[in-house]
Amino acid sequence: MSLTLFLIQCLNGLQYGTLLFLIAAGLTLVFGVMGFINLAHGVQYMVGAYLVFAFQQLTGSFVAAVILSMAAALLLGLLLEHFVFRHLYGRDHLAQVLATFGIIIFLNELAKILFGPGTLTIEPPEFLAGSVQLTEQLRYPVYRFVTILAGLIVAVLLYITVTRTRVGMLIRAGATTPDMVSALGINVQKLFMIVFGVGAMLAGFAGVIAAPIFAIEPGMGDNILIIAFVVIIIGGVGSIRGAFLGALMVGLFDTVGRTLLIEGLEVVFPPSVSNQVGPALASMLVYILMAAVLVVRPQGLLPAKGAA
Amino acid sequence: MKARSKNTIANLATVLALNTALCSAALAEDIKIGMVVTLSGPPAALGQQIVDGFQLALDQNGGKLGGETVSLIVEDDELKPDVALLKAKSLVERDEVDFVVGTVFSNTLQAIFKPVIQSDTFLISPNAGPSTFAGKNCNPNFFVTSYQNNQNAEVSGLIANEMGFENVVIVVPNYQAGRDNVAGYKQTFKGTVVDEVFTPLGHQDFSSELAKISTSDADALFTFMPGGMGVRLVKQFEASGLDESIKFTSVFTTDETTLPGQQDAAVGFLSAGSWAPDMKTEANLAFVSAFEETYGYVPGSFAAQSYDTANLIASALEKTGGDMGDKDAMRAALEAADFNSVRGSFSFSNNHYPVQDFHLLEVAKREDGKFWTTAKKTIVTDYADSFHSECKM
Amino acid sequence: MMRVDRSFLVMALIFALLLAAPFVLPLVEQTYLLSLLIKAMLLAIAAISLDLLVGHGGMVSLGHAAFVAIGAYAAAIGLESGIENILALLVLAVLVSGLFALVTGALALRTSGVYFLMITLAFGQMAYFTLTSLAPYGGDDGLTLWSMATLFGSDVVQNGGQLYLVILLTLLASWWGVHRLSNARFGRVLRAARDNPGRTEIMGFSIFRYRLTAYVIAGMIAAVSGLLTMQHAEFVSPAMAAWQRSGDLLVIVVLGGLGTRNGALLGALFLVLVEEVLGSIFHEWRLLYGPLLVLMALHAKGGLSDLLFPAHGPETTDATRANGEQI
Amino acid sequence: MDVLEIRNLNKRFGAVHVSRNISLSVPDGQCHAVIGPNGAGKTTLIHQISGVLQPDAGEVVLAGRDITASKTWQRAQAGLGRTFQLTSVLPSFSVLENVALAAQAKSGSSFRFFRPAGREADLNEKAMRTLERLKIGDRALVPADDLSHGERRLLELAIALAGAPRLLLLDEPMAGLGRVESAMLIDILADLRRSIPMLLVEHDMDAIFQLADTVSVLVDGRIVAQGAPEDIRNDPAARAAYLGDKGQ
Repeated sequence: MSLTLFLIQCLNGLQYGTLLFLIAAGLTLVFGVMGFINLAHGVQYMVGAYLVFAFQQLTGSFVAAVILSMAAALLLGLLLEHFVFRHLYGRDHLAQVLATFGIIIFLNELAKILFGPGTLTIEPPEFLAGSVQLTEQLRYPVYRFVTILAGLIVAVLLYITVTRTRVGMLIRAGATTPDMVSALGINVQKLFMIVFGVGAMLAGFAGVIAAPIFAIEPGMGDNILIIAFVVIIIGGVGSIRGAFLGALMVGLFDTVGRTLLIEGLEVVFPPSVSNQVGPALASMLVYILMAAVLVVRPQGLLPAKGAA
Repeated sequence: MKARSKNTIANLATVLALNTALCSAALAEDIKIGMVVTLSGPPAALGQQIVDGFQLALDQNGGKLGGETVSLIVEDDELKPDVALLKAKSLVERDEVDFVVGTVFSNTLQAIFKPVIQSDTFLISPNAGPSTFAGKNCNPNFFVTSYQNNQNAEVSGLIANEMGFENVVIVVPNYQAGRDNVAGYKQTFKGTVVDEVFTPLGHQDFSSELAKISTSDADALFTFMPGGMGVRLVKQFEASGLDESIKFTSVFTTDETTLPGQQDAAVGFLSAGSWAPDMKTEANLAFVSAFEETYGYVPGSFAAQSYDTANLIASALEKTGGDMGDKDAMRAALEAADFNSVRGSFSFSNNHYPVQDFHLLEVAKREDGKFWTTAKKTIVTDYADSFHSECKM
Repeated sequence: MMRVDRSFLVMALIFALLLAAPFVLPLVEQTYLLSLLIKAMLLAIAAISLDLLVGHGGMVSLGHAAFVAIGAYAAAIGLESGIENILALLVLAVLVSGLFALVTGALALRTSGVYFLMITLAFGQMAYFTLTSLAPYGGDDGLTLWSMATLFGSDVVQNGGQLYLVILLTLLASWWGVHRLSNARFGRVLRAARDNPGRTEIMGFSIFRYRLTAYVIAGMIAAVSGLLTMQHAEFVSPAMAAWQRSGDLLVIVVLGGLGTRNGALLGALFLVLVEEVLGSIFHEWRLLYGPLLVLMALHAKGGLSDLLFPAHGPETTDATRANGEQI
Repeated sequence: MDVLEIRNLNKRFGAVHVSRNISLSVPDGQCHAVIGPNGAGKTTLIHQISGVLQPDAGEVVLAGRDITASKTWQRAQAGLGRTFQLTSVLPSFSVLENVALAAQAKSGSSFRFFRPAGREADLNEKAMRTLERLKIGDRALVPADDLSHGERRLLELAIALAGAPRLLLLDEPMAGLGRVESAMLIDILADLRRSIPMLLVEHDMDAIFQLADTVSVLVDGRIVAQGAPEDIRNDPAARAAYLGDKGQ
């Protein structure tokens, strides 16, 4: 692999990684603070994408659509929290899995009925539509640079919030010693609502910025949910730093690793074998990564509960 | 025509009297046609075209095919083989249909093939055309009205030769149909395949593949990315600026099911196929205008093939007078393919896969702002698949 | 002396109905329902084995469908290579699946809780992608089997024969087997390890060994379900190993009631029948099905089993009751 | 002969040295008590003996057998019984089943898959005898979750005893008990200690002086004094470290 290609692949990995981070951050907070397994997190990503599509049709402005979508995603998150999740905090994980699985089925079907089963697309706004010449042949869309930037900004903001603010302190305390938080007389209900709302909004935001790149279809959140879980498991549940590290690792592994793996196999094996084995192995790559991390460090790389 | 809703437990429980009423409304002497297509998830768009194409043919004849009243039972296979199997069994065992029309995808066809065939029911595929049943496992009760999966790719190879491409990169999803397309393309293409890239099914981000293409010295890309994958690939291909230096050629990637998503990004892209909505045969003009009028969207090859399937069945019913008792006569009538195909010339090979013309197609924007593919040039005529010689029929 | 309790009666009733079905249904021309019941029974066998892990062992696996698929593929490949006796195929399927369970289980059991869930998902996905790349056996499209397994040349184990009864018997055997196992010494250690692993270890049990054994046994039972699925569908496909299938099994177990006698079977019947009934009412049935699951999660805490037999209150273990009866 | 011998045990958590060169022994038929202020490293010491934690250096020898590298369950099989500072039982099991399971651990293989364990008479009888010995036989069929705190302590002890241990490791057995319950438990332990040697970690001085043959004072991970209870009572180092911390 040439150096140029390698660098471009790193850029792609970074871009994929930051998107994954946006989804994984909300997931890991909800999971870490409330011990809540929210399978519906992926479907909230899908909702974000459909929202930005609908609002752009309505308003004709991408920026307005983004703002409205975020607000709507937040609202949906709070509604779900109020009507469903709130009643499941104390319950075991499997009840949560069942309920949020039901929500996935419902929202996927609803999206299909409202917007049709086909794939929808949305154009990035004019001022982000250009591209940057990277190599002789390849231009890199400005919009993708913007998504990287947006992901990094959110990462920094989240990190500051979690480490420097009062809410952040409570979140960290909640992730490590949940009993203590309630013992301190903090309004846990409100804290959970805030965390959940922010989580839903982050997932929605990820859907919003992914929409112009990846196209919109029912069920688009299902596979990304699994990958987001892989990310937070690799990083260690409840940890923002872990989610960031995990997201970048998965992003890079899936792009750079995939290319390297297939090229490596081509060197070692004849084409007939490498063409058979390569793609299957490449699809497994992130799962192999996760399994390997868990075998060596069963609590993930940077667990919230500290080293001891 | 009496479209009937599904019923199972409802029937037994007799709670849902409505269903039972509908059920008894289907008279015994009606010809029953069961349809198993994908109507859930993103590929539902393909299944819907098949349903609409068939329904159009029925509606145009007042609910009859070849003079016989037809009741059509549509089942959703959810793109899950086990669901497809159950639905197919329900059609042949409970509804005792005379024909099963299905499926969209090869894997669900594999699942329903044996139970349908073994119940001595005719199985007609309006889309999936796997090599599995084209060679030594061909079957007297199985017909394909679309194409054999490898054929479009083979024709794409011929197109590449004709256009003088020397170096081509192939990108396909990593599943059987993807590999079939690679095999088909390599069979006819005379230049060099500089790279074969297999992506996961349902791939989201093609930036990694596009980077690879940009650093290769390819003249053209050949790809097979049906559905949402095709929409994403085309949009991302255009955004990367590769469309200026590399020709985009494909099969089932820029068609009427994906163009509403791809829009301007796909205009000028090339593909290969046996049909395009702008083909100027009388039958086709009538079909396309009637279809657009009824359903409000441009039909794709899925709808056209399904429409042909309905007319094939009509021709056979007419010949046999609707007698389903004599399977051999019915089979012979189907084999004759004595109907007016929207594709022009159409006949069956010994393995019951079609023999037809293939064309170079190009995406264009119509004056009304909609997008469609146009047939630019006929590449091969009366083209049969390469497995039929292994079939002992 | 065993006191007959209500869950046993209900179980007997369900089995009696399942047994009567192939004789009654043809009379009312509803043979199609038999396919539906077969689907439910095959799911129930796999779910019973999953409940051994989740309900009794506290090991929540999201990769269980892989064992079903591996069992089916091992049998299918055996069949393609000329092994026709179903007993030989059974041994093959159970061994291959058991070996896979042994290797992946040994690694996965280093983790627990949600980490275990995810690592089993990872192994399931690896199995799935491996099956999709088996080009000689159909790859992603799956493999249609042209001749089916026999029992020493008899077609009693085929669709044309008495496959329905064979599946029913297998279901009964797995139900009975897991029921006995969960009350035996082994099951007691397993449940203790679920409730309080630290305590159990300090009593002198290597919980790793017990859990791994349970994991292997569950994988083997799932493989039997896979073998019979192949025999019924006359077709195998990698879709059998998709993580969504594992999710379905988990939903069945949770819906039915974790670690209860009849939960897995009730869950499987419920899932299949609800899908069919709702699906027969209207095409967008998932709009009802989704909220139904949410309601079940919110209000039916002990699952269907608890809805039907609320007399027991919070499900105590079978063995606890057995103790009560004895002394 | 020493049933338990600990030699030069060392353990660090990062910069904190929680066990420094700890050596002690429990001879047959004796009770060795470990006292010390909170945070002195008592529980860490117990964890290293029972196998929850691995020491960085040093040895743990049980009945002449080096078990330093053994896993928790292997130590239990070798004859180590233990109770926890925070009671740890199987809440969804009945009291009897809790104890029967402990007996099961020492009575043949548990890889038995068919016969209902709840109907194994010898296990149930052994368990019942243990419960009666601790005077909670009448609670045998109650779910462990429904026991009072004091009863749970006794259940824990019963679980440990049912494993027929060669040594009992008791981590603050008196914690949270009322006067009457404490006195009863002390009586029971006093009765037991001649037949089963024990290592007792405790704050309750009454218990220490009634039960212990030897006392070790642990401060900051180090044994600062060791000897008979009366000697320790008068040892200035022990008094300063221990009684000072109690804030009396």
